[in-house]
Amino acid sequence: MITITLRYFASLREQVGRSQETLTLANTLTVLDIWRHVHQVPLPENTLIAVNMEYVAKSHSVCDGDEVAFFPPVTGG
Amino acid sequence: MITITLRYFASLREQVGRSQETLTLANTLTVLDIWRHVHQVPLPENTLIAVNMEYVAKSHSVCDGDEVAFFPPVTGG
Amino acid sequence: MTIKIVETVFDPFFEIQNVQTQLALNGKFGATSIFIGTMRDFNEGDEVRAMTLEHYEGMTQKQLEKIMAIAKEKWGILDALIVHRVGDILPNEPIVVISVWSAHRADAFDACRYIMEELKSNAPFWKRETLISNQTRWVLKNTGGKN
Amino acid sequence: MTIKIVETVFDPFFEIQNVQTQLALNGKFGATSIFIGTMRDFNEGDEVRAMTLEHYEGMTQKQLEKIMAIAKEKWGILDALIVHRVGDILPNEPIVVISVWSAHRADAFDACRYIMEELKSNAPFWKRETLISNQTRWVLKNTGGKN
Repeated sequence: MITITLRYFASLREQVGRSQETLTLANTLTVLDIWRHVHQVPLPENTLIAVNMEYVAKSHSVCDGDEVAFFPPVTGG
Repeated sequence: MITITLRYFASLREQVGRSQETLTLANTLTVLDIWRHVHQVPLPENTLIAVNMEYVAKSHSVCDGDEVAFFPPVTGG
Repeated sequence: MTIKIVETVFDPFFEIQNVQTQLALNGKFGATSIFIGTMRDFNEGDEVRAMTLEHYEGMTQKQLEKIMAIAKEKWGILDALIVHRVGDILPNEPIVVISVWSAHRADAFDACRYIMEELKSNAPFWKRETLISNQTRWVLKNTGGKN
Repeated sequence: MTIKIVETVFDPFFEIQNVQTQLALNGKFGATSIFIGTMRDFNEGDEVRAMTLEHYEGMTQKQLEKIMAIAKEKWGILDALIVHRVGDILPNEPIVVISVWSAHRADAFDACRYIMEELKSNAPFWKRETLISNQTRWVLKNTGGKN
């Protein structure tokens, strides 16, 4: 069993309606498949994805204990 | 008759041994010829020349009342 | 190397001088290149009343440390500072300051700009503007900073 | 636009804030790019005890005004400041500060660097160093600042 934390930020957090949730999976999945598993709507184009606070590609597969974050393009500075 | 002021700065001032002098000419001359007229030694390579505080080429001819300055490469900032 | 995420108004010049008065730097740096980003009261043609800066705590620090480390590998940097504001911000308040100290000017200029562009592209901050009409909107995308 | 030639120690941060607190700029500038040149205690492999900065009074002002005017034509600048020291200078004292204010960062970055490079190439200042041995020497040439 793989347990991961999902986090959402900024406009994506507002669209999703929550900032954080926990997910338990039987097998590892890619971060894109995790989105599809949890959400009805397709992953918005331009969404950035981080695992354990490092940017990853959509094809990145998660490990037990990972923190997976989805967020829109960054606008700091 | 053309009367001009010559000025020297930094290391060139030290080489020339004075910072300023007045020169009276019968006819206009180029700034290079003015140097040759006044100094035994050739104009040091890299010398910058300004007339009335604007950079000029060696071939620039002076007018009555001009201030002609000779100086080495600038090293401010 | 100093990285600070702050939740209240800060004075960029105080922060810079604070680093600079470290004795180790005295007489060694010939060049300081500084960038300060300040909140404007207009954006995309609209008047802006206030802004909220959200960030991904932890990842922000991690990304900024990575940017600094790369800058340090690429250029001869003696020290560098990043301070970035989060939370509620008003026009004319500083959002970010970057300062880079080096012996020669090219290193400071290049590294400061590099850090700023990388921060804009990779550090997980998001701006939500409150317009003069009290309508709020997320800033969608940072504009390019390179020519 | 402000240009100052000063004969005594100055505080670059005070000078910058002095310009910035002008009410006209409030909320309008989003970017400030600053360069500070500071006297080092070493140059060309030698320890330096002091420096004297000579300049061509009048021409200095004229050249700096010209540089500022060109920068203002080339980029969207809200305001700019140049302060340059002349006379006797000690290590760790500021020699020059350039600050450029603009709405967007590319203009401030580009204009600040342009002004600095042009100042180095064209403003009639000359440095004479006093080494730790008390020997004096003229600095012969500014090093390049572009990559």
